[in-house]
Amino acid sequence: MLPGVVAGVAGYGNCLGLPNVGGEVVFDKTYAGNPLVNAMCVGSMRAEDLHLAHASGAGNKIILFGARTGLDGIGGVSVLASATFDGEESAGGRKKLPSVQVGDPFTEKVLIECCLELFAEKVVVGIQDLGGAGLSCATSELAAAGDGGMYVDLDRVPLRATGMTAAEILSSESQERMCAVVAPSDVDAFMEICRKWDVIATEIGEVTDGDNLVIGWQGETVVDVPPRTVAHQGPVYDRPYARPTKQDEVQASTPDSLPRPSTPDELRETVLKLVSSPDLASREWVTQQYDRYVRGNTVLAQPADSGMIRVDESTSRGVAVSTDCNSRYVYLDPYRGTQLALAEAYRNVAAGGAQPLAVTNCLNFGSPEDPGVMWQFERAVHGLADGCAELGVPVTGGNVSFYNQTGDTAILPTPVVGVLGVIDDVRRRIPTGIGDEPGESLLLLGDTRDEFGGSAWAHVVHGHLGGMPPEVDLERERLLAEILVAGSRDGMISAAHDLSDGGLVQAVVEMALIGQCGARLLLDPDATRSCSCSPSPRAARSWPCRAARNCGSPRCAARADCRGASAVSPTSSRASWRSRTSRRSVSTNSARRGRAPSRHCSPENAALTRETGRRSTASRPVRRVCVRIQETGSALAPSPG
Amino acid sequence: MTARIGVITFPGTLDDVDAARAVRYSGAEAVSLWHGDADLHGVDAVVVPGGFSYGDYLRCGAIARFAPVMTSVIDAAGKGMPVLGICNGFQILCEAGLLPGALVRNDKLHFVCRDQWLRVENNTTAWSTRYDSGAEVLVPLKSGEGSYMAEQSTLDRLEGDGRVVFRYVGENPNGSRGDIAGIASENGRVVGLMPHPEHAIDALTGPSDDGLGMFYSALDALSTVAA
Amino acid sequence: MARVVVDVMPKPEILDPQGQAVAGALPRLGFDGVTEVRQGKHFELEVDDSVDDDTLAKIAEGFLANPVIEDWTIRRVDQ
Amino acid sequence: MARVVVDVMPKPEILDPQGQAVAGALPRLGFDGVTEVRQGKHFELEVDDSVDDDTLAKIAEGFLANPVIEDWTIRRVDQ
Ligand SMILES: Nc1ncnc2c1ncn2[C@@H]1O[C@H](COP(=O)(O)OP(=O)(O)O)[C@@H](O)[C@H]1O
Repeated sequence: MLPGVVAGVAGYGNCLGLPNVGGEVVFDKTYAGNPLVNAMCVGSMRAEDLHLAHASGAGNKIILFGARTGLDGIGGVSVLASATFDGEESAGGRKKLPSVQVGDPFTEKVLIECCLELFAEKVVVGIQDLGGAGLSCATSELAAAGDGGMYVDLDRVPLRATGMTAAEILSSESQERMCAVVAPSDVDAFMEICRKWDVIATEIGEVTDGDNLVIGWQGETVVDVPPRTVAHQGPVYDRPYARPTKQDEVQASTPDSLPRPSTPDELRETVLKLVSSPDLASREWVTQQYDRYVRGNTVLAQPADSGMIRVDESTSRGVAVSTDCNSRYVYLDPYRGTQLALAEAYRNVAAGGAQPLAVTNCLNFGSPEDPGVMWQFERAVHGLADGCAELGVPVTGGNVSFYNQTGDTAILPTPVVGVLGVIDDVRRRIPTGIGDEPGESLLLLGDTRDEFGGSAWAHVVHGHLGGMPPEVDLERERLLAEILVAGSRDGMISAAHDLSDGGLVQAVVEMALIGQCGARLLLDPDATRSCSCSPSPRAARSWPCRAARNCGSPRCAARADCRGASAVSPTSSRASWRSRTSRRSVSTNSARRGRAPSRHCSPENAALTRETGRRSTASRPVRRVCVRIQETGSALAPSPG
Repeated sequence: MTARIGVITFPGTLDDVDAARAVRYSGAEAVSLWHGDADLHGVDAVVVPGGFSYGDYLRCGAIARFAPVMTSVIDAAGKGMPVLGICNGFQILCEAGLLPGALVRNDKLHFVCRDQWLRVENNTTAWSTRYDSGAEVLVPLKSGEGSYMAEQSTLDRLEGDGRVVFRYVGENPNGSRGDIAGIASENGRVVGLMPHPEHAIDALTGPSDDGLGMFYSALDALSTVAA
Repeated sequence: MARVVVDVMPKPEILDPQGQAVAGALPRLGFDGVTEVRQGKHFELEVDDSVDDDTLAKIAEGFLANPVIEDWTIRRVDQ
Repeated sequence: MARVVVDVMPKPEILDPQGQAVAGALPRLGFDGVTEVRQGKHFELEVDDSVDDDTLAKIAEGFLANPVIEDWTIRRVDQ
């Protein structure tokens, strides 16, 4: 299943030319019969270019453009997420058709380019994509958002299959189609642009001064309704919900009595087991199949806490995104678990140096007809709503997916939260890997508590899921984000990584692997400097981003910044270019901020602060993580906030 | 006079903005060329960028090579105009017969996106003079069909004539014959490679700025001709 | 030993973007008169005589083709 | 109108990773006795009667196949 999903994301996404900058991969047996694929896509535009999905102005034309309409995906939305796939239901007397569409990313890519040009040329009044329930949904939503009625002639819809019924044409979910409202005087220009991009475009109707959406087919009127009744006045369900009786039992089964590693050998074994478990192992096999470079604006991508994209080359303004959900936490306590998902995504965005600004989410749950599932859903939504209110970030969109279950077994409740942040200057981003300079100190921010409910350790080592998830303190989360954002702006932080699944040890292992250097942890609560690292000689060869190697100076930050700032000025660099390439490489992936740290942070308020110039206590490269343990368990505890 | 370097856009081309940016970073003027327009608008050199022209349906580059603009590119290349094909552009140049051989599915069947070390084997082509011979450069590779294939006699000829310009260093990422990452035409004016120099022009957004060397090289080649 | 050919084609009602791209390109190349193109896969298998038609059908249906969206045909060919 | 089938196969000396992947997977799925698999493309064209064999050969050689790495065959089939 996994290779197919990855190939699907890669095949479509790479061909569309969208850099894939982040995500997460989670395994659980409840997903085996019901895999979830959630995608978050971020675009940027000028506010004044916003085009709304509405049809107004009697006489304006309705134009359907993009792919032809076929029999694929009929009833997709309703059929796909249903518990039973075995129904012999037939579409217009035919044998049941596959409800999954064959995607055509090339047509989509061309359609997107075509749309952008249509917008730029200002020839659209309103526009709507065709998603679930196809044309029926698009026309009624366009009409409902407008001020008049609409007439649509189904006979004009370009079809791919013969003998389609009106109902099939209306509900087909063939992909790569759009519906636009165009003023009559712009129709020629509209059609010309579509021709340029080889996009089929057909006038299928017009905005009327009536009140109703009227749809004709083969000389008959097949639909005549006030569009708002279709678009906005759908049935409202009031599903009963109830806290499952076994919830108490689940929460009472705490991980407190699980045996913890008590000797260095046991600890070593535990750490190795954790880092190599499917949930925590490297995602490179997946991310190598995704194009993260296309369009040339990727500033941070996997493996980093958040993906970061430069949106404006002249100002270096950028956005950062992260999507997260630990469904084991949500299962133990849907309200708190969802807030933890929010907190993690929020923290990941801040860890890159961006100010979190907006939230989206995809709420994946089992059957809402099960009162227990409905309770999870209700708690999760409240958790997210309250959490966003407390953090002061709006939810600007999202998606809900129900009926994710195999037989009677629902998936773990999986409210995936996506957070979007903005950074004024992407050159001041904070990367994840350590080891840019010798002698960096790692500082741990936040409290580490004895909290193992839903932890990776309990899951991987003991196959245990019970107790309560870690506490969440959103006020502290907000404060932490402020520190990280300020630290990025002031150039104080050379690397940061959030602690989530797998806790401190996982975080440090990842930072070390990404930076290709080792680290030594001292878990002494009284020590002010708890960790240090030093670059490994390997770095020069296989990881090209040792800034220090490129400028010849151990303090290369200033130079790194000027390279990032203006790229390479043609006159100055042309002359020196050859000499630079004659060395192995001129790479400076981690070249970033310039300002030397102006002040040091105390361990309480800095994430991971570079203490510039101070030599590492480790005199030789450390190739593996050395953990000297005082409090045995705490190296494994997830520590939000 | 600033050199003018054309960057072609086919339906499904993705890395044209990147190629144009690289051209600008090197100090030249980037000129957009449209696949359906046979006019090269007086450019001095052409970059055929990466992406999925025509969705890579049929074969990568198979449909794009028949575009009107390619007829002009083939013509201009015949007269010595420097042409660089990157990734899909390399595939198009091979399909068009400007470069020998073909690119087939990666041996492990997966799309591969990674930072790839390359060795500069020939620093005398129009696109590689700025590198020292034997220099190793780091450039992103991102392709599903990047494995270079040709008949043995063709491979022998390429090797014998020193027309292998870039070679993969370390583990071969896609099964390419002879670890070939990029090759040149007989006269060294047309170069095609699978990795993406236009994604390595700035340490902020790429693994290095090593890729700029190819664009500077072309500018040198153009100014030499003019002088 | 026998050579077996399995052809796998997208079902008629399923979108075939590859075939469409080919069909769309032909007139531009100056080839008229091709009204439709569909593209599928062609497998050539060398099989031991122990492999019967039933097994071959299972291989085609269960592995070479995705029966949700594809049809397949099998034939043995002389070598 | 006629239906024309064009099969395009990787040349024998060209590595065929897709065919190899299929061949490698079959034993794991419990199918033994398939000693070799090669994977190519199968095109079905609907052509006007005006299109002669010569034109079809040009379409195959110049477009559907890349003669550097692929061989092709054409046949007209009854409908
Ligand atoms: N499905 C995916 N798509 C894209 N990127 C992914 C995907 N899964 C993981 N990643 C990236 O891989 C890196 C490591 O993932 P993971 O271990 O899940 O990180 P986290 O520390 O957030 O749990 C991150 O940069 C993440 O963005």
